[in-house]
Amino acid sequence: MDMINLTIDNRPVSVKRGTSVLHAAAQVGIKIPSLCYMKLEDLNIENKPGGCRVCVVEVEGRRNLAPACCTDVAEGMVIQTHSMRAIHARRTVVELILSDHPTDCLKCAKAGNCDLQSMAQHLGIREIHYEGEQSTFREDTSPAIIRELDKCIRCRRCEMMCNEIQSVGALSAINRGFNAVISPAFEMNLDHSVCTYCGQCVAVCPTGALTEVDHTGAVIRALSDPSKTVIVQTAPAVRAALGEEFGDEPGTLVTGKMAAALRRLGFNYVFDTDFAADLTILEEGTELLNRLTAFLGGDKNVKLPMLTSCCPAWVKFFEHQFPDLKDIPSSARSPQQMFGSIAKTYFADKIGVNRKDLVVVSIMPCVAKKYECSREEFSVNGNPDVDFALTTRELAQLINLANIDFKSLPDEDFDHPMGESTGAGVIFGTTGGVIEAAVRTAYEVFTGKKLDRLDYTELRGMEGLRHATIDFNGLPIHIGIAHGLGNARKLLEDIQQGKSHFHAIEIMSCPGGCIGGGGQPYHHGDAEILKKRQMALYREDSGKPIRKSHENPYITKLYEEFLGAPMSEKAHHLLHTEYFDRSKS
Amino acid sequence: MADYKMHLLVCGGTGCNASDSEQIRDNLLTEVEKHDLNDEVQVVMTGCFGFCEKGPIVKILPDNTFYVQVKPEDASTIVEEHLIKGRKVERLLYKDPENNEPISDSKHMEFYKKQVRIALRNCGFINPENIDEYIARDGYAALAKCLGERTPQQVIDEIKLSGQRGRGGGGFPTGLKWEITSKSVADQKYVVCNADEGDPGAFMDRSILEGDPHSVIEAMAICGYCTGSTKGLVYIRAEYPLAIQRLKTAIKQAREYGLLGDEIFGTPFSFDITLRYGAGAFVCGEETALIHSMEGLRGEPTFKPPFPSESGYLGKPTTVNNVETLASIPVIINKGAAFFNSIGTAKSKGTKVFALAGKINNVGLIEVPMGTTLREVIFDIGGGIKGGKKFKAVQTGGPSGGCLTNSFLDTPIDYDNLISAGSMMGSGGMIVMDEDDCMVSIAKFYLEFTLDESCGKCTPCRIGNKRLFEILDKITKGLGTEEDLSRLRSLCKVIKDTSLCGLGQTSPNPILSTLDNFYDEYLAHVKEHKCPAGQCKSLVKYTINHDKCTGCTLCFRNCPVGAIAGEKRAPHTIDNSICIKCGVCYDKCKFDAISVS
Amino acid sequence: MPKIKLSQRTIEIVKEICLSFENNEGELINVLHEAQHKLGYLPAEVQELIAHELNMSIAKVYGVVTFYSFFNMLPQGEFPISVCMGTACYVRGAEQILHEIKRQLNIEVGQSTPDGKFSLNCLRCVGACGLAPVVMVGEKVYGRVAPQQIRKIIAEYQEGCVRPEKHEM
Amino acid sequence: MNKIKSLDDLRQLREGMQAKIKLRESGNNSENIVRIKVAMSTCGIASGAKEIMNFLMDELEQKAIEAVVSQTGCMGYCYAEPTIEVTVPGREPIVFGDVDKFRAAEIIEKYIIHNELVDGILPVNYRSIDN
Repeated sequence: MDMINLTIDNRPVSVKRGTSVLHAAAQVGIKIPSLCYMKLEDLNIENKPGGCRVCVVEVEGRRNLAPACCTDVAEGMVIQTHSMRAIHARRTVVELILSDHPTDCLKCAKAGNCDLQSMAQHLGIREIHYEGEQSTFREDTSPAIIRELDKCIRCRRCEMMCNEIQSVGALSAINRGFNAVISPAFEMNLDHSVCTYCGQCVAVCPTGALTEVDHTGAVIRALSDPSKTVIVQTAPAVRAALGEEFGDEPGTLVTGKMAAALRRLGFNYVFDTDFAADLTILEEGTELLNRLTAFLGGDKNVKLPMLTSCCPAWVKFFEHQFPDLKDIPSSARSPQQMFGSIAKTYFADKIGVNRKDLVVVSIMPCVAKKYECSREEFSVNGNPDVDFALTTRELAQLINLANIDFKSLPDEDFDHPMGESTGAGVIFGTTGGVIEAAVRTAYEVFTGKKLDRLDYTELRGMEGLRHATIDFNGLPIHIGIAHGLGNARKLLEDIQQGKSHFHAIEIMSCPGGCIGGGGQPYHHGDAEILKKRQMALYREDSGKPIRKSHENPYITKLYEEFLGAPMSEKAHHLLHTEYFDRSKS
Repeated sequence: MADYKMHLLVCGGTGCNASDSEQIRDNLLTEVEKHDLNDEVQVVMTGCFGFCEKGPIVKILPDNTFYVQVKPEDASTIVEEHLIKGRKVERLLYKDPENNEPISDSKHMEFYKKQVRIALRNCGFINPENIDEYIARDGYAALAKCLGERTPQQVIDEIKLSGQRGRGGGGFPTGLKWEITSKSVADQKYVVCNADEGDPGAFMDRSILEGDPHSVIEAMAICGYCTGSTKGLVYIRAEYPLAIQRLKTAIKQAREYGLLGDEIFGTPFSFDITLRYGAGAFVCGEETALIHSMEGLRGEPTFKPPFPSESGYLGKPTTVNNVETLASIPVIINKGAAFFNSIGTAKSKGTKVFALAGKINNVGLIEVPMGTTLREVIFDIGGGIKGGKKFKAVQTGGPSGGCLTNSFLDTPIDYDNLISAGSMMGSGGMIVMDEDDCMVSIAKFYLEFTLDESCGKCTPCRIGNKRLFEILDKITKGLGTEEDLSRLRSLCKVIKDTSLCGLGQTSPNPILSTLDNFYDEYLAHVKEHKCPAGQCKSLVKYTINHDKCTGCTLCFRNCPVGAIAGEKRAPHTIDNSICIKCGVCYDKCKFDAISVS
Repeated sequence: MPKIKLSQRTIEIVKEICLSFENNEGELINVLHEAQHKLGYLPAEVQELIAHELNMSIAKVYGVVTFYSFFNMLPQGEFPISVCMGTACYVRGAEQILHEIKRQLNIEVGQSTPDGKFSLNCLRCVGACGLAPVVMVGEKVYGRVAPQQIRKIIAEYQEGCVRPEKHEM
Repeated sequence: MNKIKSLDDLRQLREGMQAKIKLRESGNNSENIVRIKVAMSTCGIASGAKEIMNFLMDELEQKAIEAVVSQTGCMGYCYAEPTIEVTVPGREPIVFGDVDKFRAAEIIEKYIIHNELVDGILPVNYRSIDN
């Protein structure tokens, strides 16, 4: 492994061949400013179009400045990263970007989190010398994502995520020259395109061009309306990231403080989506076992492998791109929708409130959940099971708005009966978590024996495509795991060609699973944050008294009092759904 | 059958101050009449000899006497001395500049023919759709020699020795480029002929492909042999239907003759060529953008290295060469590197084809050895400025080049001189401009072109060029300030310094070179709000000269916006606030009563 | 983008073209050239069909179509007029020619006349600089054009000499 | 069309072609052929080269003059398109510029038939590399 020796800012540097100047400088503590460059370390996601030209540096003997992000080191190179010529060029380039950028930072959703804003401050830009025409594009509001392309700086991150990582292909660069921008086909709205709202474009967009639809206003109105009973459910991945918005180290668990904050915001009942996650395991686990026993019993046209269905972006993905496989995934609804459906029937009767006066708000690490709760089939004559889905970021905004000092809050519990959850429910938030939770329950129900170990480490990790075989008392069960829709596509193509030997497959649209969702605090391209959030969920799981979904007392009570048994007629009506062929949208 | 014994050819080229030549011809005719030789001697007007500096010229056949700077009154001496007494008129003979000896027979005066045709050697000679005619002129002999007698490395060395450099504009040594690709290891390599020719005002690639497609095919095969590629691709503009059709015929014939396809000449070397079409994107002239376009993608360039020679089309090593670069490869092999190397200057060898156009008499395709001066190209071959106007500047290198003024006319043309003169070789478009051209609007024209053709991927080119254009637009509308000029220059420098590809790195050149050479013109626009050349519409003022205006109301009737007022047969006036400066009145007025200021 | 229903014939033509290039995504530009050559222009529906046949994202096809100036999504006039805006023609007055055509047909560059007879766009250098300024109507080249001649050239097509076969959609 | 399988195949084909042309150019063979090349490049055709070529063929046929009229590439005289090159046996080839129908008829009448020169001759202003 040959090393390259060079000098950066008069300091000797020795790095591996193939390292970029940007990384070589970083290794000796020199931070070269960059805008469009992004690299998620072990998710092998890298965006280096070399388009923004902010990271240009001076290389001795080269006629013009070189972009540090995509110029590899060469033996004996002499580089000045912060010479006056490089700084002047950088300032002019950012001035040029600002000259074609709206100046409404005051009301922009990304203010304070915008890479362009911090770059302009870092470079001390006080005046834009080159005013002129600004490119303007039609604003587009879809159920989950708002596109304000006037703010697009053409960094191509969203195009890369949508095509190379998610393989959805909803976005592409269009036009040429000054009006070149990233947009769906025929500049149509997102909801006319194949977009699955996975939100990965929102997660990586450096400016306010792509943001989630803001529902904080609607929630505030509901909370301030005395005639409404407002209840909230919080998704598993939120508790491992919310703290970052208040300065906590990534991966700090804030479950207790979160419940306390929600109570102070005025929610009548503070519940936990993990409760519905346990419910999902019961329903989905049973469905898996039914198919397995049928398969073992010789039924040839049973649909195997079974695929998880809790990620709405993944559901919309196969409805658009693999309509012929739409009866293979589990028919179970996602935890968010199961919660809503139970809340507006079982719980509403319990507290004697009409479903129209019961407002269900969900806190999600994801923007696709905003789309999911707006789907036709998840409402009863116009009244949706889940009224609003807020992202982790929006919840943090609400907490700041209400001037709650988050860090000094005491830890509080969730309310009952829909606040109680098991360790299996918590790990829903990470890739490999849903299937591990399902295995814990399915094993005991199928074999009738107690689990000797609870931690299935072979199902854990960050690689995009993983598989493992679990021994169900002599019967080998093959399990596949994919996160990132690009990886999911590979498994689906195997299924289409009948080459897939898996029994069950867990699929999550976002790299890392829900902890890397489009609604989470911005990771600005640092993959370490995702790993720490994952560890936090596994920590909370191992700390829980009950760690298997079917041992959740409130779930058993729910079945006794209301649902009867998993996959019962009533459970089917309230907790299951069907899918639609959207390939001709 | 030849009843005329003698022919007197009088150069009638518009360059040779045409009025004199007609006068000379008439005098010669009357003299021939006077000595009743008119059934033995014929006087004929010809086109331009390409030696206008020494015009008007009279050439006498069959003894090939070449008289220069002939005046109408010399006609009688020529007839009496030369035709009747058979003695040549010494003082009119051309004096060889070295030894000042008069040259009587123009056969030895090869040197006044400034052009040397290598890339264009077959154009206008062979029928491009008949492979036999190409073979008759040593076609495919070079390929045969390479396959039969030489190793790839020997051929590469020959090309390196010849000093051939890329004719697309970059000037990268061709031999070196082939060598790098030959050294890259891959299961499949490609040879690409770049026939995108996006430069406006450049059409030499088209003429070569239309006139002599086989020389390009043969050169691509040779390149394939040297670099170890078995597949050739021609990336050609969709705007050249005839060149595409001729290329297809030539490829088909070459395949029928076994000169393309498997085991050429019975050797293990196989090579075939397919076409890829451009679709109207100037940026696709850049190597990496071209490769993306061939892969069916948007023609957006990517950073280099990696250079296409290491990883290009479909990620495989690819050699990209311009049409003109390839066309002279067979000659280098057939006549040897030394022959090619003997032509041109120290660092720029061989010849360059120029598309001479603009305000010039002999618009045309010329091929001159490197080192020829601009003066020879414009005033000799080009026949001087059209309509006898004054030369102002010549623009080389298209939207990436700059303009050269009088003081550069004697600069020998080669890659490095042009760059140090603030322009560049480019693909060879050479647009001549005269006193009526406003250099600010020329710079604006090129910026508008770059604006339309920028791919929009990188900030300096996408937004920077737009701002440059807006500043220039302000200046041509008389709204510019002096501070704009300094801002223009500094933004140009940053764009050149930071753009991702050649298009952005060179788009400011037209501005910088017009700023350097015509700063006073910029000042006139900015300070006095006047356009010296009268081109910038909003700065032009049309006024009616009252003593010349007869009140014929022609201008009044034709003015599209009704800006002209006046009674019949009384002098009219133009209201400049309404006038849109379309110039219709100026063209229509028969009494030249309307002046432009 | 008004929705138009593609005739079965058009669908066949497009499928044939894609097949002739083995439905290979890398041949997109050749497919688009052939489709525009046969159908006259590339409406959204044709692009959707091509994306489906080549098994690639529609947004990518649209991205390519809008990148290259040669492809157009609106039907061309029966007699497409193109003015060469290369440097040689510009220096010899192409701008006045363009201005005159705009005035005569009162349409902007890129538009077609209401009756669909003429469309106007600019070309980047047709390569006939000897005949500058050059105007093309369809495949026919007019050289050394003067503004005064524009009326005559348009009139020539106004009475509608031979009508090229109409591309039905 | 036999495939060229080796180097000498190529050499033979070339010699054969060159002999045929020399024969024609030396003019001493029986059928005394006039060769006319018409510059058929894009700008040539745009200036009417196709019509001129057809006109020449018809005229020469009418006047029963043995001639071969073939197309060729651009000769570089854009300002004088359409351009044609006429090679009368035993004479140097001569290039004529601005050849419209009227001038083409004049060339046939005066130059080919009566060996008189005609206005508009374009002198060769370049050196070729054959010699």
